[in-house]
Amino acid sequence: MSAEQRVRRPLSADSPARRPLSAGSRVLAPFSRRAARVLERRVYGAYVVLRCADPDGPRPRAGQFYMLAARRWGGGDGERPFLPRAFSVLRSGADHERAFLIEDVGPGTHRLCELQAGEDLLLVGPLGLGFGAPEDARRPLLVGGGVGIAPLAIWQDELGGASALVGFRDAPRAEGARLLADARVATDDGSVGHRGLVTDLLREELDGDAHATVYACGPPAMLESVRVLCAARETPAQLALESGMACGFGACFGCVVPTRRGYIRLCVDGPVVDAAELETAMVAGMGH
Amino acid sequence: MSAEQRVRRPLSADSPARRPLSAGSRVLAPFSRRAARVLERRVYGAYVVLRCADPDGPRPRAGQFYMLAARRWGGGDGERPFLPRAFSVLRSGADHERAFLIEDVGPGTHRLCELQAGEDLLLVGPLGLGFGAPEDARRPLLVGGGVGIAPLAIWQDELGGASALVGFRDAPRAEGARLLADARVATDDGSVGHRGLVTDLLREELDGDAHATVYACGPPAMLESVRVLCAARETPAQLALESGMACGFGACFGCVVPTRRGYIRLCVDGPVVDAAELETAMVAGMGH
Amino acid sequence: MNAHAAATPTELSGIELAHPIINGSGTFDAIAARRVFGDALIGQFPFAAFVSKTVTVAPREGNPPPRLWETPGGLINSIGLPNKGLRRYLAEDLPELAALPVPLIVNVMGFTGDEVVELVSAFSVRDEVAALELNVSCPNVETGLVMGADPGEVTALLRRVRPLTEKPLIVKLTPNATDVVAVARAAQDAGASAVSLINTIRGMALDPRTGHPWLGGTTGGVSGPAVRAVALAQVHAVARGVGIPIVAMGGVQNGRDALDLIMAGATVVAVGTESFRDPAAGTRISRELAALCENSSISRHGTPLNC
Amino acid sequence: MNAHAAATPTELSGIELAHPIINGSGTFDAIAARRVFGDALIGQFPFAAFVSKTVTVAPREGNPPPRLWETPGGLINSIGLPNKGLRRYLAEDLPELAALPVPLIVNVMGFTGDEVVELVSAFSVRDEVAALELNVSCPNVETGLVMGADPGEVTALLRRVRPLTEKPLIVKLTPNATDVVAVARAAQDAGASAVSLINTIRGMALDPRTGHPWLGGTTGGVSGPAVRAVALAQVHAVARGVGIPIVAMGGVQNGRDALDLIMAGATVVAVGTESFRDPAAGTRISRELAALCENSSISRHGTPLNC
Ligand SMILES: Cc1cc2nc3c(=O)[nH]c(=O)nc-3n(C[C@H](O)[C@H](O)[C@H](O)COP(=O)(O)OP(=O)(O)OC[C@H]3O[C@@H](n4cnc5c(N)ncnc54)[C@H](O)[C@@H]3O)c2cc1C
Ligand SMILES: Cc1cc2nc3c(=O)[nH]c(=O)nc-3n(C[C@H](O)[C@H](O)[C@H](O)COP(=O)(O)OP(=O)(O)OC[C@H]3O[C@@H](n4cnc5c(N)ncnc54)[C@H](O)[C@@H]3O)c2cc1C
Ligand SMILES: Cc1cc2nc3c(=O)[nH]c(=O)nc-3n(C[C@H](O)[C@H](O)[C@H](O)COP(=O)(O)O)c2cc1C
Ligand SMILES: Cc1cc2nc3c(=O)[nH]c(=O)nc-3n(C[C@H](O)[C@H](O)[C@H](O)COP(=O)(O)O)c2cc1C
Ligand code: FES
Ligand code: FES
Repeated sequence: MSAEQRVRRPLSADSPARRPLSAGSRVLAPFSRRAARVLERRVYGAYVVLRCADPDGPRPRAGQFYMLAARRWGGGDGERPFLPRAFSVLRSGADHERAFLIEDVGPGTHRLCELQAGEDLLLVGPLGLGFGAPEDARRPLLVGGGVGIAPLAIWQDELGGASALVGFRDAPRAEGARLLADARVATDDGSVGHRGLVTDLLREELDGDAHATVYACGPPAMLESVRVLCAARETPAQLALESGMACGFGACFGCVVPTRRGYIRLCVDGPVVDAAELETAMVAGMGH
Repeated sequence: MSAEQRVRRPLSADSPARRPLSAGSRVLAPFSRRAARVLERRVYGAYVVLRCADPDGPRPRAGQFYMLAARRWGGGDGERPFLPRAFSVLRSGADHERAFLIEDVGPGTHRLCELQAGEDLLLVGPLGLGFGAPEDARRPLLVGGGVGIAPLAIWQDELGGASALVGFRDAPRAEGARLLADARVATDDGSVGHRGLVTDLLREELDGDAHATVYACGPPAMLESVRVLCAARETPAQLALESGMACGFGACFGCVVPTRRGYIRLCVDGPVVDAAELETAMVAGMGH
Repeated sequence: MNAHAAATPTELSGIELAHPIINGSGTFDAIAARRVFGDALIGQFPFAAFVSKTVTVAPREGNPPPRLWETPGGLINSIGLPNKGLRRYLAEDLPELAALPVPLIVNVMGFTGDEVVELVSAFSVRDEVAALELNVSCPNVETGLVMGADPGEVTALLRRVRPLTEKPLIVKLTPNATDVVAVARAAQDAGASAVSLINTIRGMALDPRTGHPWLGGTTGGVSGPAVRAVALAQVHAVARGVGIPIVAMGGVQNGRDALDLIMAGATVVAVGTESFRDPAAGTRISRELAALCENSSISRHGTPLNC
Repeated sequence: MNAHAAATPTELSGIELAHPIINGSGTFDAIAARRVFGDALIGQFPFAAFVSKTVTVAPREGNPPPRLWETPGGLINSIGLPNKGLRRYLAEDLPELAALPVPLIVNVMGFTGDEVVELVSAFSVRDEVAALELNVSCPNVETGLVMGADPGEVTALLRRVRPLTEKPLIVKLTPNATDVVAVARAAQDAGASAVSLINTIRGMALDPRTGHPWLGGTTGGVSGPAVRAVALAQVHAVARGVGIPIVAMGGVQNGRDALDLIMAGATVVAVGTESFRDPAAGTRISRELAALCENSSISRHGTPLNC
């Protein structure tokens, strides 16, 4: 934790006199892109986990993300990728190790999934605002869908444990559940755990005891269900959203999502957003 | 030799009623780009030789070339390569094996030099007109510079032997001499063989006996010296030229070189050209 | 994706096409390709029509080399319209091209109105020719204006040549114009049967060793995937501005790219630079397009797609 | 290549710059970057001047998302000029930006002549501002013409605002014009201190799932390496048409690309999209440029290069 800096700043620059949109905080990123050696590439069903060494980077907060690329970026499907891609940190081990969970859904993730131990990840980060601690002694409840489990794994580590509900499309993806401790699993096709949506499990949990803070990450439709379920029960929820990003550090204004207070740049004012700030978690252009 | 077709055609299409610019002939190429598995990657000093299996392609003529690319083409230096690159066939073994000699001089050759056994070369060819047999019982004399030795190796094979004079910049490149039988070597720095130019050796040979047909391939300045030396002695010479190519099959009109009869498209009316057709072998935009 | 989906026959200004993929002018030489690939070229001809390289009245050598420069995802060419000129083209090439198994579209360019009249008149009477494409991206030697960038120039030109032929006249627009839609509308109003776009975008490269312009022609035109998004925007805008068919091109590499242009309003899609990477790219693209259309619920303005 | 070559100080219309690399408007937000990277941003500021994102009179939310689409070697953006508007920019951002270790160039855009007058007048009296850049790539709401594509519009605009300030006025040209040189010449003749180019090239993408326009703003602008060759051609042409300094940009990724633009006639080079890939790209590029200049025998018109 040596080189680590933790700062809490209001959104002074572009929203002075506003309370932040997220309870989370950020760790500053080194100012440049750096190479992080891949130490291990491991397959979890449909997902790849890359563990890498980042000796020059600080320890990130849970919920923060990195912009990742590889050498010989480009030249894939449709002559892409060109820009780096955003990935939540999955885990932050000792000795400046970071892990990322990647699903191959297009030319950028495809290239990253090809990387082998010994090759370099090019990274900028940690970026964005992470999760904030639960308030009022509420129990943390993690709800993840697909690759959305990534930020929940490191958050579960930091919290020293938390119940986790996770949903996947099918059995190969449900292998990802192994990345969380004691997760209850739902699959669309019923091949593993509950047959149906992870939000079925969430409803059950909240109906049992709504005194929780929900931390959720996953596809837009899932997050929207989480938002509605929590709003109905006045359960606070912190949602880690996704949107298309070119830069990840506020430079391009491309990653905006609508909130009750107007557009925010998700990369600097998110990706974790208080559910209460959103009218909807359905973000245009997201989800595959 | 099964699938092979040999045809001799005049340049009917664009130069009717003209004698061809080269004594050479062509073998038709299959009409599409195909994948050829790399069987072996071998390093000769500064050069890489890729041997590949081309079961669907005909046996090429010496002096013909192929347009080569790789999967994940692109994404190299300067966001290139994009177009395929031209390479003379170095050797054509039994069982539809072809070999290419590659020097890493830019993003395209760099990517090709990375290929390992088991990966695919994407190729179109054989293309262009190859070398023609020596006339008047003249002895064949091969003169190569750098990667220009490639078409001479297969020609030496086909001729069943021929004297070869080869020049290189330095010792690592002079390793390429091993690809020819009994070659006399010159290096710019004198580290191997004669210190100086391969054209010094050629002058010596021709001064001894000018009754030869010279086959030469190499950098423009070398070819120009060969042309001048041969012209002075009325020794016929067939020069395998280079020019920047986008397509290799006459589609783009980009590869023209000036001849005494105007511009020719080197990819369909060359790359082997009778030296007598040239005012100069210095082609704009060629050579590194 | 069904790689063997049946190609959908298409019609362009009365010309029947087996599928919607043709070549871009100057990016495929069927006569040279026949020398290289033999009769396989005829048996597996990759395009539903063949578009010739630009023919001019006088023979042209073209620009001095170097003529090519590779860019990120693209290519700059400064070829300079080499061709044997009208007379020899009629005598030598037309008979050979008539042997192709697809309709022939001849692309012509004149440096004056009189030259265009001569070209159109000459091809108008040749049965081998299914349609004419007018390349108007050159400067008018009389007015100095680039013909294809100025609606008034295009109107004046078409008024002269439209009455000279009953064959379809396709006007090939230049993308190097402030208002491409205005030019397309002028072409339509003066009787063009269709418009084609985009031609190459003006670009340049320097020799890294000298810092001087690399290309023999100083500047050249950019093509390939690098220009695809620009092509799509121009096709989309022109489709909303005119009612005549559109032949769309610019960076098409696969069936998805072709479908995008069709969704944006094209009737026919042309492939240029991608053929340099694979001579049979046209066949692959037409198959991919057919498979996408078969499996897709996408339709344009509620009507089934022409693909 | 000497990676530690000394950067060459440069001067742009009287503004001293430590080296010739600055940022393109709208591609770097120094205030947001400070939140992300902390004081390292100030200590290692990558540009020799900071150019603000376009400021308009009224606050703007910008276009609805999605705003980005990746293309081969490039990016289409349809950001829509979100900004807090003149009043809040003056009150909140200007003081923060004054803390940067480099000169500040404020980029402004008005939808009417009156708006441009208001913007120029307001910044003219602020000492924090070293120069103004006029973004004229919007349509004039009165005439409907895109201001920056029409020499007459540019002349009229500059005639009004040039007298209002003693600060350098840089006119940012749009590449979506038939004759960029004519517009640059009009800017020069009406008193522009410099011109900057290229802005993004109009482009478009369709949602592969629906076939409808992907971008919330329907069309957007292409930037990045894909446009580099086009930028070089326009800079080269403008440099031959005007005598005022040129701030050149478009796809610059490394020192070689920057040197090309300088060889073509630029005084200063701006980096945009490449900063998205590496926030410190400006520093790397200025070092690479210095090393190339030191080791190179290249000179422009026989005089040593400004790099
Ligand atoms: C903060 C954050 C954290 C994330 N964390 C993770 C994580 O931990 N693990 C993980 O696997 N993913 C994560 N993602 C998602 C990941 O960034 C995307 O899956 C990735 O960017 C996809 O890139 P690609 O090149 O593989 O696919 P793309 O081709 O970019 O496709 C992805 C989607 O983009 C759209 N698209 C298609 N073509 C284009 C185009 N040409 N240009 C732009 N968009 C296009 C489509 O909607 C498509 O479904 C995260 C995203 C964000 C914003
Ligand atoms: C018929 C023929 C046969 C050949 N046979 C062989 C062979 O057997 N072995 C072999 O090693 N080579 C051979 N070559 C040469 C080989 O094709 C080139 O070395 C190769 O194309 C270089 O590609 P690159 O991407 O590595 O380098 P590039 O970057 O393309 O550089 C090669 C040269 O192109 C120029 N250049 C630089 N940048 C660009 C750019 N952006 N666009 C276009 N040009 C640029 C420069 O002059 C540079 O020196 C042959 C060429 C021809 C025409
Ligand atoms: C090498 C080359 C030569 C071309 N020659 C011509 C020509 O002679 N006439 C013409 O109208 N267009 C010509 N074009 C333009 C193409 O027909 C096409 O409009 C353009 O290349 C865009 O398509 P693409 O990106 O698929 O190549 C040429 C393009 C290239 C690359
Ligand atoms: C996301 C994005 C936002 C931009 N916003 C502005 C802007 O607000 N004002 C402006 O004048 N130019 C704007 N530009 C244009 C850039 O300043 C620059 O002219 C262009 O991107 C070309 O440079 P590049 O290829 O290096 O990015 C923007 C470009 C991008 C990519
Ligand atoms: S990704 Fe560029 S501002 Fe957020
Ligand atoms: S390389 Fe295209 S015509 Fe020769």
